[in-house]
Amino acid sequence: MIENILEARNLYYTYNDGTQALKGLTLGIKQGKTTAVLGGNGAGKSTLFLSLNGILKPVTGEVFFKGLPLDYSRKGLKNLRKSVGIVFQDPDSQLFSASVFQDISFGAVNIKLNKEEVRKRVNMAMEQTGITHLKDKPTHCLSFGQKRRVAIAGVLAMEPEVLVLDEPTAGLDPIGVSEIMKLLREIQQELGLSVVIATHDIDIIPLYCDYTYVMNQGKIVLSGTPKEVFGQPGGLRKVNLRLPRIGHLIEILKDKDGFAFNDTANTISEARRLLRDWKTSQDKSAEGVLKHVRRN
Amino acid sequence: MIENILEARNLYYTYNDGTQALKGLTLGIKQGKTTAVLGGNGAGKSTLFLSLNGILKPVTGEVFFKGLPLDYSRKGLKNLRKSVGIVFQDPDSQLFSASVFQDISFGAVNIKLNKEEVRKRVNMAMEQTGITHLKDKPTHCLSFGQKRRVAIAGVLAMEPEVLVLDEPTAGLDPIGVSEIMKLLREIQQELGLSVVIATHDIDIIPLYCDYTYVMNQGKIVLSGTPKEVFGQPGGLRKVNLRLPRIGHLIEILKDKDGFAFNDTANTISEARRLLRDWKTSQDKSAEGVLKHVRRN
Amino acid sequence: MLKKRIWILSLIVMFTLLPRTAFAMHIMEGFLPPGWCISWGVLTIPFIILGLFSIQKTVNEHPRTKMLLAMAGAFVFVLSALKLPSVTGSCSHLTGIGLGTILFGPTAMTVLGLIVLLFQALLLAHGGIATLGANTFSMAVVGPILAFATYKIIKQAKGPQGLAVFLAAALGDLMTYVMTSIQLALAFPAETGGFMASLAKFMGIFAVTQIPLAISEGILTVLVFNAIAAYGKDELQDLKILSKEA
Amino acid sequence: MTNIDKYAYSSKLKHTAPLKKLIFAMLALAVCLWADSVPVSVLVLFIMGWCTVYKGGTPVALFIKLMLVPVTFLIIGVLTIAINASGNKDIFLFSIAAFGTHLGVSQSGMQQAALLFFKSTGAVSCLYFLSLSTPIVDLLAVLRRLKVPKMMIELMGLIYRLIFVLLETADTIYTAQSSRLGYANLISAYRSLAVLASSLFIRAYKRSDELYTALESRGYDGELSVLEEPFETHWTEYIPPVTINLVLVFIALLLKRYTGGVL
Repeated sequence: MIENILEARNLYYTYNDGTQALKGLTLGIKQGKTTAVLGGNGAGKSTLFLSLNGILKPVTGEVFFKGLPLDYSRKGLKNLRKSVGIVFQDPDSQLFSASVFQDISFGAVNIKLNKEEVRKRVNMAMEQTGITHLKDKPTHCLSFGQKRRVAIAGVLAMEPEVLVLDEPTAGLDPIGVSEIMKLLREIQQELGLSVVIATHDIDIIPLYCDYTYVMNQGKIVLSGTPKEVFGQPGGLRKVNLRLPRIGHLIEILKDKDGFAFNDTANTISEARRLLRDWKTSQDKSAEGVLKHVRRN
Repeated sequence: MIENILEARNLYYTYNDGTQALKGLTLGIKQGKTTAVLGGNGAGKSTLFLSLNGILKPVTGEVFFKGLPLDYSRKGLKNLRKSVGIVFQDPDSQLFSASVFQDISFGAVNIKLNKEEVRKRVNMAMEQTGITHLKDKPTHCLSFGQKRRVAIAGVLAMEPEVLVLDEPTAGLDPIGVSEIMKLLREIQQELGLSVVIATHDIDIIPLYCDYTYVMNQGKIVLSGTPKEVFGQPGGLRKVNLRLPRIGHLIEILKDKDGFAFNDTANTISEARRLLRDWKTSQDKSAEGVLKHVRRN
Repeated sequence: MLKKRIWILSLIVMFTLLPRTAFAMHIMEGFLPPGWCISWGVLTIPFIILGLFSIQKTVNEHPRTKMLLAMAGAFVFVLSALKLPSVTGSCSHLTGIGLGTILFGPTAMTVLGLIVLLFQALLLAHGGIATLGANTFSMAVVGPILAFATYKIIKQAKGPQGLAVFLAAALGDLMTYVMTSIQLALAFPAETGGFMASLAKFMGIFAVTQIPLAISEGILTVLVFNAIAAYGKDELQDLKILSKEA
Repeated sequence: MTNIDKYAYSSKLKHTAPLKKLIFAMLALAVCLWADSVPVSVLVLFIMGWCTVYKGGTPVALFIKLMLVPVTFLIIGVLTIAINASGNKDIFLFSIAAFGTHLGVSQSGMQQAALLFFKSTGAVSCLYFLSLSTPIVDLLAVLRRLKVPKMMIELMGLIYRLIFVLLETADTIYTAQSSRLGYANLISAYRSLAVLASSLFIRAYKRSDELYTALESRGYDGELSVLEEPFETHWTEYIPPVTINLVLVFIALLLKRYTGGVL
């Protein structure tokens, strides 16, 4: 098994208008995991994604898929795009057909599968994303969250190995966010997909991601598990990002208010454990004092 | 002084396609405060806003501005729109001119001010929103966040009394969000404006808003200060919303982990105070125990 | 030997350049003598004035149509900037005349066409300012009128919608190039054979690329129109406000 | 697609009165067309090139690249005019036999083609000078002063702004389609393009509706009136552009007189 299914080595990319979007970016996407790419607006996340899928070709540097450098020939790109699917931020610019079914089939039809196979895959993708009941609806009648699911289904129908999502939670309300993130988690585990998520929604990362890259001005500036990355608040602030709110609270309590935690926490459940443990130890030491006093 | 500068009483609105967007909505916007209207996607927030500005006329029910029912005549609307300015969610559908300066001047020119006054106001609005340096740039070269500021400036130049913003933080990264919210807070305090914000970004409400309405399916289902509203987690969950993450943590600690807080907290600083106080009381009680033991 | 080489060379030049001529079919800046620039400009003005009056009237009745027309203009511009895939792998462009005319009506298209042509000259260097009158006449007056007439006649004869759209777009496209060839031939009559010989030359050369292009444009316009009709019914209904006037 | 527009905003000549630039470029264009002379055309090309590159700060490479944009039309057009058919092969400088007649280039055809080539090149440089130094918004202000109908100017202003909004949408859709292999073969490509155009149309329609609503909420009552920043100019500033063109006219007249119109 190859550990990194996708790798970018030292990518540089400059747009026609002179904007340098990538400046020596290197990262690896672990097979079968969920990787987050965290960065502010304009950090270059979208450019990176378009490079992973061969839509943009880096000026220097190389992208490797399963250990092999990308083949930018017509055929090579066709194979790559079958395996690396991108779900874009704005579902409206991704859904174009009259009906949900038709839209989801778009990619599958383009890889010249026979009708039976296309139908099978589309039905499966609709099931996986929980939108089977929307099958015959016109796409413009859907809610925002439903549109995003249709967009995801359209990529899943191509049966990719890597699923790349640009800001999958943007524009969704809180319930929508957790639903879509749980859905991605499920799909990832069920199909053994590798998932890459670009986001600036810091609070979701500790909940749903295995590995995190922090991107700034076209480069990776921090990387590691969410715990490792959020253990470096200084580094995050330097690139205009912040800790998850829970992480921030725990940090302040520890540093300024004399709570002697022996760990950090970024999710509600982690923080809860930390505070509970701390409370227990306090209670114990109080008991200890009591016992000590009594004994004497 | 009138307490509620804007009031909506029992509004009903149905779109041509039969969608009932407002179903008996009643709310009051407090003069000189920041009011949040919290609701999931499709709750009817945008319809409400368009009714406050007289763009949509409710089928039944009435809107009051400064205690008087809206006058839907041409002149009445003109006066209303001078006083109640809306900033839409997508700046690209609000900015019509390629020149930043000209776009901002539009509203001010419409209320028939003389050139000098218009220029003064445009310059002031640009300063207030921190975009003076963008004056000579074409609109299409601006970033998303900059466009949103231009849209805000265009409304400020009309010197409204109420500033209504639809999802002002949508699409912005964490720094962008706090910048725009601080900006709004500043403007609100400096100019004594009444600000209304529609949002589904729950975590910003306890930080920046004075009063909150929770909207669901065309109606107000909860209202009060952020503290009061977030004190009713059950009611929020019923309408597919959640507590701010910090609020959620504190709630769990209190209800399940036996932290005997005597209050709730929704922001980092509130939570910090709560935990600090709690710690002190614990220490004190431990000391109390000690003292008690020693005395005996 | 030399002759043969010239023959081959010119063939190579033709076949490398021709597939890219769709955009270049706007007569470039400075190509027409001043007299012709002025004449075509003068000939175009009445149509523009007519178009402006018609637009003004519609806008007075339905204020929303001003924004709609502006969107239509931008849409036609963007449409004409899209690359049209072709068999040879090279790219050409749509004119959007047929689609624009069917959707927005010929009078609106005249004014929108003028604006689009001006922006193409200023932003993309396709066409020119001195040749704006001539280009407007062929692309925004003759093309739309023919496209509209074709569309209406076939509709009136109860012909199929698809055929009406196809022919309107294909003929609108083709007529534009015929008109451009006429304009060039009038300005540059051949030494021997005069206008007719020159026209034969220009039409002959552009026919090579324009006939397949007109067919592509026709097919694509049918596809686009069907897609719009499938899920833009309300929009199409509203647009009748614009196109009924013509 | 090369979009010239963004360079205008970074030009050093951006803050020069647009009317002055317009007069300069249009006069030169008129002189170039009227003079019908190779030296005058070349002179115009150099003056405009110099003003754009040296005065405006546009990169030379960009200017040259842009000059090559209309070259396809130029070559085809010029060749078509130069090459004639005749049964008599003696009138041609060189010719080949084809289609039962002779195709060739005569002395006068050659001259006409060369003249046209330079004239067009000179004229195009005038167009570039204008668009590389003057943002459209400024040009619209001039047109307003020149009493172009209001409806026309408002439409132009809106269309200009909306072009960029729609271009971005079209670009996003195109990228999304290519990532799902929408342009992998000719049939997909046609299908995708049709879908792109139709969804672009529907988006454009919705946007126009949103735009109207937004403008309405800002007090729109039928006119898109805005405050324009006036350019302070004194009439003396118009002397240099006019003088340069008068000199060009003079040179053209001299050439006509002393070379008998050959040049």
